[in-house]
Amino acid sequence: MHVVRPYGDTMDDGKVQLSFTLPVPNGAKGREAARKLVLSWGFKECEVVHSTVLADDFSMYVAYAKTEQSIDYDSVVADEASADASMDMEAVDAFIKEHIGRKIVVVGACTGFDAHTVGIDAIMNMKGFNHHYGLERYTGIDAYNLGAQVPNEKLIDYALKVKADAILISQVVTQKDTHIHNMTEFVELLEAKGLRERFICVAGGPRIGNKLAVELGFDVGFGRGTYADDVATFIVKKIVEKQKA
Amino acid sequence: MHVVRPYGDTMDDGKVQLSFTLPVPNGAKGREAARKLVLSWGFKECEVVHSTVLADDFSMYVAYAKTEQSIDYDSVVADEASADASMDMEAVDAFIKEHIGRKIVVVGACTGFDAHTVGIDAIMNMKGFNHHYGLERYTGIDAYNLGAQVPNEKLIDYALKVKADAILISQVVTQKDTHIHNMTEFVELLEAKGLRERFICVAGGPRIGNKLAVELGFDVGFGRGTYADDVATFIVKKIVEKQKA
Amino acid sequence: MSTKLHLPKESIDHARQLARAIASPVVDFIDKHSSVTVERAALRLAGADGANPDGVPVPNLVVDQLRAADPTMLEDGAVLRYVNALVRTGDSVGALNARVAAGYNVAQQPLVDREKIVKKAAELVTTAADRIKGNRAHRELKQEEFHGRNNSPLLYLIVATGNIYEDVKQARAAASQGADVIAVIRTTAQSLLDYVPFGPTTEGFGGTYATQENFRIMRAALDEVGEKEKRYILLTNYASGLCMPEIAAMGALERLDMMLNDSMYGILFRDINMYRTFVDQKFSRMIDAYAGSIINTGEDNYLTTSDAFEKAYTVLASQFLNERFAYSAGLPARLQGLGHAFEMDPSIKNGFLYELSQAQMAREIFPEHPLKYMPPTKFMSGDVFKGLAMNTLFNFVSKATNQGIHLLGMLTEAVHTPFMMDRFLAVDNARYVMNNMEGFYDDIEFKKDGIIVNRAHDVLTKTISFMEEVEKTGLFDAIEQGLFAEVKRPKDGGKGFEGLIKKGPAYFNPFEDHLKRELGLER
Amino acid sequence: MSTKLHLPKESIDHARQLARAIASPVVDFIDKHSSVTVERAALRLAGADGANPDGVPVPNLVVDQLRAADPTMLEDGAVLRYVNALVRTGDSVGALNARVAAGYNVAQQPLVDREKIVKKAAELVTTAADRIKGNRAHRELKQEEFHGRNNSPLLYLIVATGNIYEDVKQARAAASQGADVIAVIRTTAQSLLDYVPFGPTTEGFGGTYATQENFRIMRAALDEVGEKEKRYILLTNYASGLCMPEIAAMGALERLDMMLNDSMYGILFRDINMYRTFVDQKFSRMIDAYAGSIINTGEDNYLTTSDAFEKAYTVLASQFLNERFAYSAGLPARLQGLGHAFEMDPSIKNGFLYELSQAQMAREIFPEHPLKYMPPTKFMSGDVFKGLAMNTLFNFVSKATNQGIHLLGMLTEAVHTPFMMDRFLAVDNARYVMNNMEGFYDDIEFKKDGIIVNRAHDVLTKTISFMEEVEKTGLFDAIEQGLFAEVKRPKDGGKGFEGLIKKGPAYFNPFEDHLKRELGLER
Ligand code: B12
Ligand code: B12
Ligand SMILES: Cc1ncc(COP(=O)(O)O)c(C=O)c1O
Ligand SMILES: Cc1ncc(COP(=O)(O)O)c(C=O)c1O
Repeated sequence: MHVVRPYGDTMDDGKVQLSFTLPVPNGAKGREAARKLVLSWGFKECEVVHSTVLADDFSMYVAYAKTEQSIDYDSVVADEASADASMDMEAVDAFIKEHIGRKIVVVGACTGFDAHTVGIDAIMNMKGFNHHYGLERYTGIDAYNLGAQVPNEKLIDYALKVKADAILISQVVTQKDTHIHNMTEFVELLEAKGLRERFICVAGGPRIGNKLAVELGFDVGFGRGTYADDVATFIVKKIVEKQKA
Repeated sequence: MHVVRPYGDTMDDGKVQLSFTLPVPNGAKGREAARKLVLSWGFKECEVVHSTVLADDFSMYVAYAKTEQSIDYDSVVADEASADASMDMEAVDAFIKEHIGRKIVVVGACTGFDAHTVGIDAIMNMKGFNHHYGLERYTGIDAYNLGAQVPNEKLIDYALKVKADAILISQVVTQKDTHIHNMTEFVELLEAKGLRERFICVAGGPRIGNKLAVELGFDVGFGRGTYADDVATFIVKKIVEKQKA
Repeated sequence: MSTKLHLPKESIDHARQLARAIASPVVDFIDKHSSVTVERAALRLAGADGANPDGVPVPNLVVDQLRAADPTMLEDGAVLRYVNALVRTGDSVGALNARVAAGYNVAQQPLVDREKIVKKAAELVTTAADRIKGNRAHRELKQEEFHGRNNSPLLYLIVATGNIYEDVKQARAAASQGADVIAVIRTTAQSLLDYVPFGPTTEGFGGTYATQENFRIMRAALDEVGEKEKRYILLTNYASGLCMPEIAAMGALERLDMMLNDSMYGILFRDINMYRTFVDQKFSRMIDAYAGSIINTGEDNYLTTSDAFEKAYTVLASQFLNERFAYSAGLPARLQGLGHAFEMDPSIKNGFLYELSQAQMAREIFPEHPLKYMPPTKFMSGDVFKGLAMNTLFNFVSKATNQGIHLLGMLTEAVHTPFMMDRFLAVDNARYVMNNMEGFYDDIEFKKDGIIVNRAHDVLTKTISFMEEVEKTGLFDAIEQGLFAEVKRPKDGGKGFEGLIKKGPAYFNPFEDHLKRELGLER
Repeated sequence: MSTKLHLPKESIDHARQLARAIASPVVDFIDKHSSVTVERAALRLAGADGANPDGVPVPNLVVDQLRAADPTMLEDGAVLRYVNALVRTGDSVGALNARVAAGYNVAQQPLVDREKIVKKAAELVTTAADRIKGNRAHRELKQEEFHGRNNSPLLYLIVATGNIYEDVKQARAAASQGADVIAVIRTTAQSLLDYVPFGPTTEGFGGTYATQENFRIMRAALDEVGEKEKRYILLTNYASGLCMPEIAAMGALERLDMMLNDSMYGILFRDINMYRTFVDQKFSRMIDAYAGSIINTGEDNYLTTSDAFEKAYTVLASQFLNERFAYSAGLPARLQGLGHAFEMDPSIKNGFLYELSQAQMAREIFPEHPLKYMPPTKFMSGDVFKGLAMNTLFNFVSKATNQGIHLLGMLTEAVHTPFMMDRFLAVDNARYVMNNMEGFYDDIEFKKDGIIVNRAHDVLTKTISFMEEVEKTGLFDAIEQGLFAEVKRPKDGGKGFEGLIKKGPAYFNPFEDHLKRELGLER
């Protein structure tokens, strides 16, 4: 058991900064409301250090509060896919040669109405991202990047056509949970066609967590700061796992 | 009953920004610990949007969370002394002429080890603060500003000497609750000498709330953004109240 | 204006000549063509409005009827048949719209005497022209009345709730916080709809549908808050995507003051067919010019898509092209809000100097243009504190180079569409920085041969060689070969190609004629 | 260095002459006097250390014994009696300290042969000198080894937990985040203690006691993290208040690299007697000079106390005086960290230009001095977002004017002493801004007759007339009349006046003699 609390400048002082807006006029009453609200979250002390008017009936607050709540760090299970242990391009290519013995095929796209291609490009394009080459540069991988706003249907058809091992989906826009609708539709489509097990399904995007992706029926989900290395490592290991099963 | 919740961009969406440090290394596990901690405060959703390393064993988190907690705004009682209804200098002077009929005497200082005179100067000095003149400029007031680091004992002696109506204390440093110790000592000294009722006792400083001041035995406490107007208004009304009693 | 960068006038002139040479064959092509949305825009100016029970707008119904009746019927211009129907039925415009919405087919009505059509059309032109001129006069009057009350540069804030009524609340708050310009962001993917939805809307993703009713609602709200704040609050929307000219028309009718509108954005960033886009952008710009509406071009998109340091020259090249196409649509420089952006990697050494250089270069090359400067977005992260610092420097550069329209950066750019408080913090930061550094522009000079000066010369040189290549290749082929924004767009590919129309010998578009005349575009 | 402000050299020279004229009678006074803390500092250099069971330090015990024995005994210098006791007892320094702590009274020991005392004292001088020179050599070696790894300006961060062991954690974190300088803030009111506490301490308010052991602990920690980060981390404390020279001595012995030390701060902002302060500052500066320690003067305090725009000239005047007093204590320009601050009201129009002007003026007038630039504090509020923006502009000005030592502003300045994360955000902001605008200083020029240039000329002019008035009045009287910082300090008022000592004809202070010789201050 390793108990941790927020830290300001002394161990376990529990200091947290907060800011938020309330739909009330700015003033002493608003500040007191803000303070009480923070205390209602279980904070032991709260100082509202700033308030300002945003509009007639809206005001913003900055507060510093102190919590006594703690968490057992030992019990926390990290659930992010990009492990520190990813292989780099050379290692992945070597792994493919040794354990798979053929080129693997990967298809990717920004699906639905999403047109944010920079993320999927970072994973797939030759030049990659932040000095990590993209999948197109891997000698053991044939990578097809279909770009923006690709309907799920079309993506699956294409994946079948090129005999893909894995399908990569990028979802950046999350407003009103569009990404969830779209990812769900993708998996349902695959299942309806009896193809779910045919592909390794990988989702990615800045607001995509592994947990969420797995819940929605993907094999894995990758968030902020992913590199092609992480994705490639996951795919090749998964292929070998599937071969064995 | 007027229920209010934090507001991001839609009524009742409950959005709150938080940032804090945890005494753990930066990484996926830290982020998950941060998220869980936020959820433990009763937030319904939490997204840790940023984490960074501060030192080997310390990391910082920025999170956005959603609360369902609310507060009944109607039940909130503002407890700040600087009401919007303060009179200005002319009005106070007129009030003194009409209701008190003599010059009133006010003594002020930064007490204890506190040397932050700018605040008390803002209230007392001629030129005042932000285009609000200080007490020295009031024709109805004799104001004595004793400056920095004045021992409580000395302040009380001086107040007796000049027959003060009110004593103003400024406390800016609050680390390790020095202000509380110092303010308590002041009131206890007065009480020991049987002088508590002799003076109107006013505390002030950026971290001084009315509630705290009253709890500690002052008549009132003034925080950030106070002007001489507020203090003068309070004092003259209190004098009249005392006259009547 | 005194120069700080000492860019050779000959080079700038040369670049402008290249832009003219590049645009010229394109303009020739444009002038021979129309499109479904150009026709619908003309119909809207004529008064076509409303929608059928399925939500198909009347202008679409009319154009679809003509297409369905005879694939070449549109070559005569849709207005011909719409006015014909008016004359024939004796209906008011409103009555005809209702009739069309109910199923009446204008394509099936034999043509009356052309004289009659021309005469009726002239009336409609006058009605529309009067309304638009009235709008323009009102704007000028208010701007005169509230002269000196706006910020410089204009502070531009977006609202994007998806619900026009929520947008109104956000916009009011923003205006009272100090915004000069409110842009209502459109819902994801509206740009790819080949129609403009009808009526007030409350369901959008990451933005709100651009509809004429939504324009009206927001316009009224901003006029009201403007009176209170004693500032004329400009309203912006998107004359962009597959309905460029229609939205321009709607904006002209409802007194929008600015329009996102780029000559190539749709092609490169929305995969809209290139011919279609070029045709559409011209007619929309003619409308904007007549309405006195400032266009905002989309150069920032080059920088979010590619590396902002490396590809700086694509911005300048695009500015030259946007300027050329704008002139050829009758837009004067003062209505050309050419775009650029503060999008370099914040970790670049000297990066601030390069940004300053780029912004100053735009200022000097386009001295009369109300440059629209976009904030950092791509390198924003969940670190809202770092983001705030980046926005502070962005605000600095904008003021330090006298930009015209300043799009405020949000500290939560990488997190969510702006919260009300995010927007406030953005305005507050900009007002602090810009007031504090008032006078900086006039007080500062750049060292000859320094980093800032050299960078500008360098970018200009690169721009010219790039434009020379485009000129040699031809713009259509250059786009096909991926010279712009690292994307390749086939000439006959992309969305909306099927909506392109070759103008017939009897092509009738009295609105276009009127605009051409008024804008001095008659050959 | 090329000038951007074109300040007239004659005016600057004139101001320097005024400073000399103002300081000269004061220096004459100083040279005839010592003080209890000067004596204790000499004792500390001789090796006096430790404390009695009540916590009274050995140097204080010795001085108090002499005072108690005969009010004039101190006029001969405390070292005389301390060394006498050493000779007499045959003790090592350590043994004598223990003996004194246990009650042994050095005042009661008859004097041995003066020769013997002189000889023994010379040994002690050599021991101290060797240690200090060794420290200096070590610093130079390390700075050589890690050359080019520090930031420019040096990033200076404070720690202030009150507990030296917590401070160490904070300091390590700060150094690994990128700090170059760590200042351990002192507890509230230590400046008014007329002794330096002994041993490691864990209980301070808003800061940690300056004790020699605390110095040692922090020095060791910073050396360690410095090796890891491959940066020499400078350690700073406060040779200020009633124990100025003692702390300088302790710092010299423990290899501190910088010292807050101002010629008049104690008088004006701590109500310490003026004669006492002037005497103390000189001896402390001689020690600093010998130890190669940079002083940081306290001009920022003028700006937090009065209006920063109006009173800008008081900063420059103080810089000239601090410089003069520093020179007369043997401190070369490169050890003079003259202070100033970014403290103008953020709502002032053109304020940024004035700040830039002030900072550039300091840079040009004091070209070889490692100027210490203080962040905004007074106008910081609970609005941490606005605070961050202000700090961003402050970081900008510092880099834009090539400051030497950059004290990082905290976004929570108005809220609490810095959290670990506040400190990180400060470093991160500064590193972003400064790397991004690298090269700006050399790339930019100011318009002749512009706001920036005129402001500097104006401030210099005001400074000169102010200094002329002070010169006419005399410095002691000027302070008494409230010419500085709007406070009046009576000559014989203030704390510590009773600790002033007139040097007798037989005054013996071999450390002072040694320093004078080494620093070339012999008349
Ligand atoms: C650039 C950009 C654009 C460009 C996109 C250009 C292009 N060709 O991609 C343009 C201007 C077109 C654009 C438009 C819009 N945008 Co935009 N845009 C951005 C911006 C500034 C940067 C995104 C980016 O490129 N990041 C850099 C890349 C490298 O990071 P990444 O995408 O996170 O990718 C990494 C990981 O997530 C992961 N990853 C991503 N995908 C995948 C896939 C797989 C399989 C794997 C394994 C990993 C992976 O790996 C990548 C590398 O590490 C963000 C704000 C921000 N700073 O994040 C807003 C942002 C994403 N946009 C936003 C919005 C709302 C829009 C619009 C809807 C606005 C509108 N109403 O018009 C439009 C519509 C676009 C559409 N139809 O999708 C919002 C989304 C809010 C939300 N969460 O819902 C954001 C957050 C801005 C904001 N605060 O409002 N945008
Ligand atoms: C200026 C300043 C100083 C100056 C003070 C100069 C002077 N002559 O006053 C100097 C440099 C000397 C100084 C020193 C120190 N300071 Co200081 N200082 C500040 C600073 C930057 C501004 C304070 C100020 O002048 N505000 C402007 C005035 C107008 O506002 P105000 O004081 O709030 O007053 C208003 C109201 O509060 C109210 N009010 C105030 N008093 C009274 C009294 C009455 C009767 C009434 C009715 C109203 C009233 O009315 C005023 C007008 O509206 C603050 C940070 C900040 N931005 O707040 C730190 C700050 C107050 N200082 C701090 C510290 C720790 C110190 C030191 C202890 C540091 C050290 N270890 O050396 C020293 C010690 C000083 C001491 N012995 O007290 C901390 C306090 C932390 C805490 N809450 O405990 C702060 C918050 C900085 C920080 N974040 O660390 N400081
Ligand atoms: C010219 C232009 N049009 C439109 C848009 C908005 O995107 P969409 O195509 O989704 O309307 C932008 C955004 O940057 C733009 O620059
Ligand atoms: C020269 C100098 N000494 C000391 C201090 C610190 O204050 P104190 O007097 O409490 O040590 C400062 C603070 O600004 C200063 O500038």
